[in-house]
Amino acid sequence: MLEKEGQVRIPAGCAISGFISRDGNRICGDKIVKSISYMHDRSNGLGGGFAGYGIYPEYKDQYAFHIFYDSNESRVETERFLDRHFDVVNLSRIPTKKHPRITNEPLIWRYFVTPLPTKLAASQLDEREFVAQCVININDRINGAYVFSSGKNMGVFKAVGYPEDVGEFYRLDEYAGYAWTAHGRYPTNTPGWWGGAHPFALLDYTIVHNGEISSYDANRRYIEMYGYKCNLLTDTEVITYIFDFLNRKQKLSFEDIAKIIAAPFWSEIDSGKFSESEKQKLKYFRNVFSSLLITGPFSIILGFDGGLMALNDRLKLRSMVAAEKDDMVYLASEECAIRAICPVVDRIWSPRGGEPIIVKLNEKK
Amino acid sequence: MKKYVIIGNSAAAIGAVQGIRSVDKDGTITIITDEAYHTYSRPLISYWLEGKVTDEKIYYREPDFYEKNNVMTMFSTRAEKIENGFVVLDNGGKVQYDKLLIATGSKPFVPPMKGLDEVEDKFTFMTWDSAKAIREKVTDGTKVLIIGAGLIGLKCAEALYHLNADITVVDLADRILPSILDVRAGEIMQKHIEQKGTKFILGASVEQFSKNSAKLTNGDTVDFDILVVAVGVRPNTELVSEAGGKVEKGIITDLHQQTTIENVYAAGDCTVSHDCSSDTDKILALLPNAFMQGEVAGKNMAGEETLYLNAIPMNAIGFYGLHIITAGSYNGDADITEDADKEIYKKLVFRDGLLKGFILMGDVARAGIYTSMIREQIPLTDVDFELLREKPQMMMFGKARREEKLAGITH
Amino acid sequence: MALNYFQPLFDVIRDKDRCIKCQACARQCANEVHRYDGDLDKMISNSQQCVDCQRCVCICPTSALKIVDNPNKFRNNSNWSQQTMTEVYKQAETGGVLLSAMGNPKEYPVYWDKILLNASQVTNPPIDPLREPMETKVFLGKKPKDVTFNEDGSVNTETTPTLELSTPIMFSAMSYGSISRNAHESLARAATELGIFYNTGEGGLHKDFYQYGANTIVQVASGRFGVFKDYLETGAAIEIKMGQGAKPGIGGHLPGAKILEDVSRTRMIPMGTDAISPAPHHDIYSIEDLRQLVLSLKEATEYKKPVIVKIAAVHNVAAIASGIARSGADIIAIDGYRGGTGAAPTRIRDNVGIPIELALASVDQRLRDEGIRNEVSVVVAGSIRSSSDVVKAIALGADACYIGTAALLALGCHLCRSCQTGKCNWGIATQRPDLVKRLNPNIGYERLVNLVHAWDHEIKEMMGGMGINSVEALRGNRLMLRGIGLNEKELEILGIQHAGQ
Amino acid sequence: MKKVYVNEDWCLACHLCEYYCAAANSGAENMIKAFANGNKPIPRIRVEEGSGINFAVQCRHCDVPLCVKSCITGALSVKDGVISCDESRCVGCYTCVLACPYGCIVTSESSKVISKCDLCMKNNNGDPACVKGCPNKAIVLEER
Repeated sequence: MLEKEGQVRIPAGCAISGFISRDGNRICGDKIVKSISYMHDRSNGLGGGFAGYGIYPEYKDQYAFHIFYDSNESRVETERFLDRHFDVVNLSRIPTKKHPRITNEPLIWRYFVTPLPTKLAASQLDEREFVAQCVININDRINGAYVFSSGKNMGVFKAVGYPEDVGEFYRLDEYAGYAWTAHGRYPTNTPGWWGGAHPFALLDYTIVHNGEISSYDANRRYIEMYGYKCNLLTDTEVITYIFDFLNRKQKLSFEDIAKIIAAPFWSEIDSGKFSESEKQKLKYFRNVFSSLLITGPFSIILGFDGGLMALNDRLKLRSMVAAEKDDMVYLASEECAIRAICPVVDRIWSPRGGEPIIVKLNEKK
Repeated sequence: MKKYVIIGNSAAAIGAVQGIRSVDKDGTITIITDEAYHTYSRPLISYWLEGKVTDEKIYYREPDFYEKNNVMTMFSTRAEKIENGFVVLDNGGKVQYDKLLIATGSKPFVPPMKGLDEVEDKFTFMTWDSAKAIREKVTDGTKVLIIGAGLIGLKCAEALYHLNADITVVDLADRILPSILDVRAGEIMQKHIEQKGTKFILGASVEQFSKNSAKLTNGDTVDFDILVVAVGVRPNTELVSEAGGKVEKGIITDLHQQTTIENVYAAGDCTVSHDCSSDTDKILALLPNAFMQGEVAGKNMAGEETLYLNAIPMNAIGFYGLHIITAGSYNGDADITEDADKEIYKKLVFRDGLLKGFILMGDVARAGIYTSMIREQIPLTDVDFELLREKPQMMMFGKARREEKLAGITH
Repeated sequence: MALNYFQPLFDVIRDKDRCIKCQACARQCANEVHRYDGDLDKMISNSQQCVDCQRCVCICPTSALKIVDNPNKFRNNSNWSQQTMTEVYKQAETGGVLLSAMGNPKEYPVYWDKILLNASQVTNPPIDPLREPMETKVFLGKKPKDVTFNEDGSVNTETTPTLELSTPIMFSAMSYGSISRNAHESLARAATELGIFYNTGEGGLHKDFYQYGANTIVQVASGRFGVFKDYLETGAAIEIKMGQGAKPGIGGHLPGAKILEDVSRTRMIPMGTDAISPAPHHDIYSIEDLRQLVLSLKEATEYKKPVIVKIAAVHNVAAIASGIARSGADIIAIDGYRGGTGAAPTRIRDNVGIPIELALASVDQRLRDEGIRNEVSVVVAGSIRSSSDVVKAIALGADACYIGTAALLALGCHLCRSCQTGKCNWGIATQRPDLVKRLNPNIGYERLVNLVHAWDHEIKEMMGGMGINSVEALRGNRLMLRGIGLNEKELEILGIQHAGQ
Repeated sequence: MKKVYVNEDWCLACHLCEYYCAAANSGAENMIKAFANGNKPIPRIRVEEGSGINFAVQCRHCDVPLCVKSCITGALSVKDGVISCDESRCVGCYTCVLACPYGCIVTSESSKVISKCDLCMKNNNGDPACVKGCPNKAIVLEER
């Protein structure tokens, strides 16, 4: 029998797409489904998924947990855990639509929660760390339960199948958000497990990723020192944790994070193109966070509360195209995925390896 | 374009050509010589006579030497005098010069001897022509009388020995090679030569010649088929003296090799040199000396100021297979080692804290290291004296001097 | 003694058709094996004194010499090998402890040779180091726990002192005294040219080599030879030597015969006296004492130098390393049981300690489990034989490797393992001036530079094959390794999967 | 011009330079042949040995070559800075032996003429066998 994610490391090729309205206009989920469908051949039907930001305005102050359950027993155990740690404001099955090509679905539940103040205080952790640890706890300890989305006012929807089918399955046309990302997966040796599909998420960080990072185990063994558990053995998982660690815990900006995970080559650092202070910083990052350098091909779109970031490996071994039209910014593995939903763009370009594209919502005036 | 004229065609003349051409590629060079040959090596005439050197190999420089150096030659032409910037030739012609070199060498000295006129086959041994003349008269067993047991006489004797002549050498002195050997070394060499069958009659001179015999002052009579007179040489200085230049034992020059006449230089056996080993002025009739003087003269003539320094008497010569190398002066404290059975003799002479001279016979390897001690006047305190005495070796110098000499490191 | 209980180990074979009697062999053999006999007009050999250092073989201009094992053998016995028997004879004759040099030569498993590397195919492109940048620079030292920011919000880039290496290779500690001045000069100059570090060992630092201080690690060992202020301040880092892989638990003993003028001055001990390093540091009987020494050395050098603590790989190495990581040390160096030595009791060398591969794997994992891997860098030593050993060590978790034996091989050593005799024909492990000069540092340093350049190039090739273009992404990347022919326990300790998994 | 220089710190007195030189100038195709049948070809380089100091000495190829200036036959000449001897023109007068300050003109019982280092111009195109054969770079061919 084939082993699933978490039992074996599975390399995968993929398609990714994403867009954001800088003005914060909420855009219907069917648009991202259309975009990713144009890269059908980059997937093989073994995984597809989406992340939408700004989709739960009515629950924007609660953490939205999306959880897969293998069985009711695991659901019961998880809910017992949730009840002990959170005030569960709302719980329900996530609405889906039967789809002929989406099969073997697990139980898919959604909870809007706030940490119990007493528990939070007792933990002496900040709220986000508390939530993150609870998520890691559930995923690590409760058999058959898997939290695949845990941020505020955002949500991940993923499944085994082609992404366009997954979009229909989750009825994404019924959601609207200011930013969306999507992923079509081409794993090479998995039976396809729903949890293994992308995006991978922790709190509001979601990652869609195309590539196979050669630094995986170096990154994993480093990040696991800081309380993370890379249960899925996937690149996406470890990259998400790296972002969480560097942004949420180390308080580094996304610009600086790009300088760590896709650090400039020494030849570039020493070339004289950087100011002395910038050079010092780059050297510092490469020394201190040397184990977080990500090598091997990747193109990723990180979603976070209030923005998207796209990044290629420093050699640009994976395709990635960016485009702008008015307040919209589009990012995708292929240009067709952008043209499909925005035929006429103001500008379209191919970002250089290691050069991050960071788009944030405009400040509300 | 300067006009260079050189009178003479031997080592000093060739040295001058090379010296001029190292500075001036364009000036005209004219060589005037009373001989009829492309430049040949005078010391080689004994080797030629012996048959060891062929007609082709006697030449001092390759056949295209004059062409390569753009030299005009006037063979078989005698320079009669120097006059107002011209050299007057025996054929009546005149050659104008800007710079003139006198490299006329020397001529054999034949002292007046009673009855010499009666001797039909009498020769000197100085030029190729003289060697050729002797060669014609010598066959197996030809009886040869050589007057003079100096370098020329004995070189001639050695050559004739190889031609199986029956040789007797007579000298007024009581030892051979007095100019380069001390008494003991002379004895060893004499014995060596005598063992080969050559006879010496020393301390005697000729009282009376008849056609084929000589009556000696010691009462002996020596019969001979041919006679070679090799008692000495005299420098050819007339051109300079007649033009008013200063001449003593030879032509006097300054360290630039210029005579006392403006634009007239002299080099080689016709000049007086300063022997730095004895601090005296003398004629150093040696090929290396002639060449180097000529070269210095040539450079000065062409405008590159150069001095001729550190000249010393020195000789490398062999007789009947026994090699001798000598240099410097023998006036001082002598350190002698000898192995007569092996015909090895070594004398080192020290004075004023310097090595002043040496005689090496038999084992002459690396003798130049000693020569350099004399020429460079390296103080004995700078060398390991025991090693110096042992044999010529670089090890005797201190590390710094060795590095200078061998490692290209200047201290 | 008229009765030889044991026979020479080697036979000198001379091809008389090739030998031209140039006597180079005779002039070059400090053991006086070869001799020219003028009466016989023959070269004569005395095999009894041959140590198989191969100097004569290498220098012979006509390749006329071979040194082979003496075919003479004792009766076969699977239990009592000829070597074991010979050692008994020797001890019966001398009553002494057997001494040996260089690393443990016994047939224990070499784990490096049971680990295979990965390469990229299809899903991930290999990278061609000739076309793309490929980075091998590493920093050794403590990493700050958290990023801190300056008042203006910029990142505070100050760190505790680090060592910057152009490639993750350094030259191991080998003392002046155990090896020659010229060997030291070769190492120092090579380290400087390569942008890496060499290690003084415990014998102090010759004044002439202070100029290479920026690439020198100065060692402080139990004998404290040559340790003083200038010495500590000259080095780029200070290494406290607690143990040595070749002789864990044992001190050192450099015989007085090797303490000549320069060595004496450098070690700061009288000429001709034995230099004895005690087994323990007598001011360190426990981990808290170590912490005091670490901090004392830092205090003495104004916290400008990283401090390395070097230990031998012994059974509880992981726990010891954990203690060191918490002692204030910046770097832990672990020396495996195959590490070299200038002299060690044979029984110790051959029977004490554990393989560096297993020690490294457990130390790295332990430090990670405790979340203190960033407190220290880990440098491993003890028979790193090739660039692939380096790559495997880094993938197991090492920050860098020390090479000692390989460096000596580059200088000419042929592992005759006779360093203790002081008659090294290659000018390495000797103080005899005529032998020392055989190692021309102009050649030696160039050969070391060549070796490290070659390894660096190979490391880049292997990394490129794995799709990794910077060595930091290889460090601890155990997924790049697979075991071959290893049992479950070994795989578990190494933290790797078996080939095929 | 590249010349051979000595670094006596590194000379081991192994004498291999002498053997490589002798073989290279012997005309034999390899060293074994050069020394076969008791042949002892003469090297043009020689090692001087002292207590703790050794070095090889060979022609310095002087800028002011006294040997060439002294040669009575023209056998010695300088070409592109390399002093060589046309042995067919040498008569063995040894004036060069007298002149050479380094003792680098080689004489031998067996040969009536001298021989000297020509930086292996004739046998190896200017790649001196002694330098190649030196195991310790005690003699080097360098531009200085």
